[in-house]
Amino acid sequence: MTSTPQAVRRATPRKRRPATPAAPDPSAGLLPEAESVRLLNPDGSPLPARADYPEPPVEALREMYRRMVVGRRFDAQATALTKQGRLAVYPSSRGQEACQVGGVLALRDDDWVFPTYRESMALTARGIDPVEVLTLLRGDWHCGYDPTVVRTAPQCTPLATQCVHAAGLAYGESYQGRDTVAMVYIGDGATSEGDFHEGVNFAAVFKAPVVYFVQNNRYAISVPLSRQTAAPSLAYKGVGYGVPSEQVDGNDPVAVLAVLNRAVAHARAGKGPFLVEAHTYRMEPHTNADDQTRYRDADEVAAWRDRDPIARLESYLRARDVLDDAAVAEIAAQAEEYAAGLRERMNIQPTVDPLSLFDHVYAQPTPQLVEQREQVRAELAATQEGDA
Amino acid sequence: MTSTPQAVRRATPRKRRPATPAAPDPSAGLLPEAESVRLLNPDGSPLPARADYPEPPVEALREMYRRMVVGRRFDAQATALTKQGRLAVYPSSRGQEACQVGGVLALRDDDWVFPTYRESMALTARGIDPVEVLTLLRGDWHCGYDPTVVRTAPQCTPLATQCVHAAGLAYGESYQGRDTVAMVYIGDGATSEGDFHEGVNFAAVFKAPVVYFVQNNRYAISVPLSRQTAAPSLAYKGVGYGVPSEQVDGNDPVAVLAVLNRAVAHARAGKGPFLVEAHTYRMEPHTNADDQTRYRDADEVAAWRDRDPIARLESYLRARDVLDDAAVAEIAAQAEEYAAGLRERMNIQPTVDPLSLFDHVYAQPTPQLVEQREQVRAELAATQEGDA
Amino acid sequence: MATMTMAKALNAALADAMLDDERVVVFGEDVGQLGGVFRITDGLQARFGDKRCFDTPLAEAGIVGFAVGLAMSGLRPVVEMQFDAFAYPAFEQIASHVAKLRNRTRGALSVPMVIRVPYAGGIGGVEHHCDSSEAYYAHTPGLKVVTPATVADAYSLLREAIDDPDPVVFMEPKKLYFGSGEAELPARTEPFGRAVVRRSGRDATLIAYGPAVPVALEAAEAACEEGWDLEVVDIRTIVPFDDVTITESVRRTGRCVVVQEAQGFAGVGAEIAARVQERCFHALHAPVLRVSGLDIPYPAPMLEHTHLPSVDRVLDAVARLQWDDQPDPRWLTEGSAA
Amino acid sequence: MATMTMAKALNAALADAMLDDERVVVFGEDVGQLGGVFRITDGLQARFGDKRCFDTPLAEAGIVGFAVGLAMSGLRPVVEMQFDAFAYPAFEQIASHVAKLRNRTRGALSVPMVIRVPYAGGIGGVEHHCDSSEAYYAHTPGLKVVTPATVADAYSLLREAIDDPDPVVFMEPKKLYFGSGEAELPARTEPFGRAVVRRSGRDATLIAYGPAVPVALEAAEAACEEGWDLEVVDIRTIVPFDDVTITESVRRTGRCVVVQEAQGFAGVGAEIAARVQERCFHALHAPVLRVSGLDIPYPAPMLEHTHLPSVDRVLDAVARLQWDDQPDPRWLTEGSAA
Ligand SMILES: Cc1ncc(C[n+]2csc(CCOP(=O)(O)OP(=O)(O)O)c2C)c(N)n1
Ligand SMILES: Cc1ncc(C[n+]2csc(CCOP(=O)(O)OP(=O)(O)O)c2C)c(N)n1
Ligand SMILES: [Mg+2]
Ligand SMILES: [Mg+2]
Repeated sequence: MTSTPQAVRRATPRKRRPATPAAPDPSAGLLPEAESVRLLNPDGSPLPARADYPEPPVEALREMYRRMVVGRRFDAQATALTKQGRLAVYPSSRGQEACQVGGVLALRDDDWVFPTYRESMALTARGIDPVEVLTLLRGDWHCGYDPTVVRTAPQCTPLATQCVHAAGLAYGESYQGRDTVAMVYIGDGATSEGDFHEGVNFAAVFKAPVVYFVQNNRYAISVPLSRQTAAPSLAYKGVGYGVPSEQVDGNDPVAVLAVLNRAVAHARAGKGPFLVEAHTYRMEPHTNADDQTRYRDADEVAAWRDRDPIARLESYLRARDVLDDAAVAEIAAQAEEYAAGLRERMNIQPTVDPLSLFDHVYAQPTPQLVEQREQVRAELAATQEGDA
Repeated sequence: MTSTPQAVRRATPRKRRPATPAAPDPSAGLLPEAESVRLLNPDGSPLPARADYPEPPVEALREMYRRMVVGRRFDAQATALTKQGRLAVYPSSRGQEACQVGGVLALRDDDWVFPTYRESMALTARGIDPVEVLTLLRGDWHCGYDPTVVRTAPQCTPLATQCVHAAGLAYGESYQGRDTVAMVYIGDGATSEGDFHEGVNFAAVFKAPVVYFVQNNRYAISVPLSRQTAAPSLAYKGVGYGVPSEQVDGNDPVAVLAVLNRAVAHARAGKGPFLVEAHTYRMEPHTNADDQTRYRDADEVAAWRDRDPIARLESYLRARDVLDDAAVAEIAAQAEEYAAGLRERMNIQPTVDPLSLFDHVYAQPTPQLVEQREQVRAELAATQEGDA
Repeated sequence: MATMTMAKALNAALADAMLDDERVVVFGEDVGQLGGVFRITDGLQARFGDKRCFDTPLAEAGIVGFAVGLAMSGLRPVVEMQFDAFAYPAFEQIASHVAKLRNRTRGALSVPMVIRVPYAGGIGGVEHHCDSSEAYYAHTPGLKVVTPATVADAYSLLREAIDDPDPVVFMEPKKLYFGSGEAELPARTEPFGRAVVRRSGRDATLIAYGPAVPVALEAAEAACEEGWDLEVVDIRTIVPFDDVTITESVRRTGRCVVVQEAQGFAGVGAEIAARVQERCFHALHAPVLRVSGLDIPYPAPMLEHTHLPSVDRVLDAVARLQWDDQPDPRWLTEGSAA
Repeated sequence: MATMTMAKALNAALADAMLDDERVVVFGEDVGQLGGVFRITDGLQARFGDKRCFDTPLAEAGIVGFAVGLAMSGLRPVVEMQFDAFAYPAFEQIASHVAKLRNRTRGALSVPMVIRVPYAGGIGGVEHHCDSSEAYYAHTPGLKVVTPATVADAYSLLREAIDDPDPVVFMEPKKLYFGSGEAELPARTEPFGRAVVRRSGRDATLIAYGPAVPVALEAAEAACEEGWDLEVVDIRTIVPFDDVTITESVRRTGRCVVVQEAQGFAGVGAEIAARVQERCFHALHAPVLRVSGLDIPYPAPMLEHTHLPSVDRVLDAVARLQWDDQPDPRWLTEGSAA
């Protein structure tokens, strides 16, 4: 206990004490860079290379380009299908191609993807049958593909809920000795949900190999980012979970893939989750049913047209002589073919069996479901008789 | 579009580009200090004063001491009441007196407190009738005080849920032109809940004047902090919401009050919420019903005894000549009197009216409740007849 | 009388409430500039400013919990959950706080608010967008649960909900949003706690609410052909419940079918059937039957018609009401006393 | 036969399941070193290591969602919600994911798991610690809902729940945890979907589940004095539901009272009453009556006995079952046919 006369010591309040010895910064390695990582200028010209985010091999970039072009064509086709009444609804990801494709290119086939409703392009880029991808939006069932085969969770509409599933899946995989990584696609709006918080936190505490990949396209339907957060940017949420985080120019395909590659490597190495925020923009309305004129200016949309990720990568790859007119044309043709195949297959009305409604509620239907099934069967039989 | 030959440029990958010009740090002013703010050493001797956290007036510290002493005595009495069967259960906050009392001392009477089940001491320190505070734990009703009169929400057992209520209350108050501040008490464990995330985020987006005050006592019942978070510390969560944050030695009463004063001033000035994490320790089991030997060593508990907040403040105030033996004795006597009064009043079995169960479900009971009330009334009458 | 959609009537109710009561604030996801995905809040922000009608972060527990705080401060929040299943993240706030705060504090602290939930299906929506969730709320003491089936009720019940001293879960049948009906605004229909006979009949009573009411009415029309004169009762407010109107009707008709869109098991229709047989036992010529959605997760659009209670299914149930006063052979056993 | 508590039987079931099936992992709040606040997981971490039994961050949606992911990876999660009302933050995960994943993916992806919920009151717990929440789950297709009332059932049903290919909400009546009963472990009782007659009787059937079963049994004993020989049926698994046992019993006795602890409105008891009258109408001498908790938030400890269905309240209901074959005058009207 000291008996120094306090009045004296306090007379001249000192300034913030010098940090001696300088405490190590506990947030080191967790905070994102103050500005988005970028490896290409908007015009496609390269920026200086970075040791921490090495540029992906050029073959990967060329493949990325190809899938982005096919993806955009797919996306346009899907929107067209809504107009023809072949799809109930479609949320376009036009403008977000670098993210859509980058996310799946960073993964191995045996990794898992946790997509939202907006990731149709990502899933087709992953190689899932586009008709199966569109099942949800066509309305013949909820999920068209077999998640266990394509290692992709059903497209999630309840926002942010997949953040927690991915933490569990990734932990469960590593628990069983597999080095699977889980990639969660999530929007800016959904980061406000409690499940985002709980998911990232669980992943961090259990060192689950998850990459949380926020496509910050600045809107949640009509609600702008400023109504989601007052944070410097969403990537600043990572430090609060002890999760290293980065922000990247989401319309710079090279940077997106470079950052995601590092994030995936980090997760696969057993270092736990990684949070990536990609700054991007959706060029279309929220879905075909949305009226974007109510909440954003045409000017704003137009400005983003100049930052088109496909043009950007194309010009870079042309400059690096891995793309030329012929290759571009060949890829465009592939895209057309892809779209044509899709259009054709979607023209066939799917058959749905009302009695299948009872098949998957439980592994074995309950007696109550058996009873209800019998009732529906009788109704259908009566209707058919009536029709006959 | 550039046509620089890429192969050459890439030959010598450069290191991280120098940040020219240095981007302003977006996290400036939001991150906590790397180490807890502390103004007193554990032995009560003062550390250098700080301009950013000016020491509270000595009268305030003396009053703080008084309330901490009375609070600890109250707390011991409440624990004793569980042994006598007068309280169903009691979660002690012994060891956390600096936080319990500091939180309410930083507020005006017309500010609002959002407490958890652990804040009985804080509420009595705020001047709420201790019998009313203990109603919940005695079991005669859920909340014994009138929240609108004492500007204190009911003690919240569903963890973290009050974080959102406080955001709404504080926003509603400022919406109506009042400069009320809301102080949320929350534990370390509860910060893992989604409602913590949503609450702090709402407060930040709406610039609601809320102080989120985390008493990090290192355990959520038996679960240690390492199972709640991998973050450097909980205060690092603030930056992800754009909320300035600080960590403080929660057993240093002077620092706790200084930091909370600044946080409250920040909120009251219309600058939005502030997050404070106080590192402290509960010296008792989670509640009287808990068996802490299952999850922590006696050694660990003992080590914290040396960091007792009351002894620390007492020795500081004695050194500053605002406390002497007589004053200490006088305060101890006040504490005894307080406890005796409580004990006496708690010895009277409260009367409970079964029919009051129907009075407050709705402003007017539904016909269904009227019917049920009548049935219960008839039952009671029959029983009385039977007894007579 | 003017013809308008239910959506328009709800919008008018919100606007009129905001006009009449300064304390009313409207918020949620996309309710501002966009006017809500169903346009129920259309124009409110433009008219009343972005303090009275505003968008929030995307977090339903946050929205409802924020409303709790606002109500504590003296405001009257009206919040929108974008779709039925997206209110589930707020379930804890609704069940443990909204429903209980008045009771918890012996009436000292009340949190009057309206939680608007566009619910049920029949609109070709994808999964999680078509749940009938009314039973979860109706089973939670402390909440009032209201669901209009007519345009005039939509207006009147929403106004009453906003004025009510207690929290109200206001369930809006999505498939009725853009159907038209007659109403003279400001419409004032029967108050909370009153069911309404939408069609009088002598032979049996159909009891329905929300999206099932038009189905019941259509079935009643179709039943004329079969020679049945059916009464249709619209519950309107599930909590508080109107035993009087229902009991009066069934005691008179002696037969009853309850129609709801939600999955049947442990739904509101079960409560209604249980109450009716408790109160009308000696008047009943046949068991109270139920027609409801199937006990399955809401199906994909192309299959939803199989799930939804149809006119045919209602008529089938009516046909099983033992018109010859002979027991339904399916339920007949040795033990049968009849 | 050994005498043991239900808590011990549940603990043994977990241990035996972990021993028999490597995939079983147990987690939640305080389930590790502490062994759970009710000690149901006592010793599991010590015995099986902290990978098989572990504490999580304090977040219920997180716990259940994490279990979804673990189940996707091939493990068999058994999670503990610390108290009934603290499962509400997980409601979205339970209703929209756990319940629906199998159906959503046409059976390709199943998430077998057990969500253990210590529920109901009678233990002097404070608010939010005594809710009877079974109806919320029972009304959600895709979930099985199970609640043991005996020690042997606690063991057997929990083992079956862990082995079940579907998610099971396993509701444990807190007030029965430390009551003792006879069981020979590994006990194997009737499978899911079978109700059990706990006491045979001729005059009326009491149908109960979980915490209400001992009340019903006690009432049946007490009823002997009044000359009533009551049958008591324990539902055991609310979903799937056993119509056969119940219908058989009520058709035989001709009278029925349903007893549940939960608030009555739109509860499971309503479903049971509705089903019984649908299926046994012509055997019934009186309406199916219900005895339940009041329609109020769970009361503070000193008042809970008023809320809880008591033996007296059950006997009162039995007394109203029109033993003289005269209608209960309260329900009698001009319209009565009897
Ligand atoms: C829990 C939940 N609440 C609300 C919705 C309705 N909803 C669908 S998309 C959307 C906006 C999502 O925005 P964001 O997360 O930014 O993703 P984006 O659509 O921009 O890709 C909303 C509110 C939902 N699907 N789930
Ligand atoms: C939503 C919810 N889940 C679980 C519980 C059960 N519970 C009561 S206290 C507690 C631990 C809380 O720890 P912390 O937040 O650190 O506060 P402390 O008790 O240490 O003050 C738990 C898990 C609860 N009350 N609410
Ligand atoms: Mg977005
Ligand atoms: Mg703690």
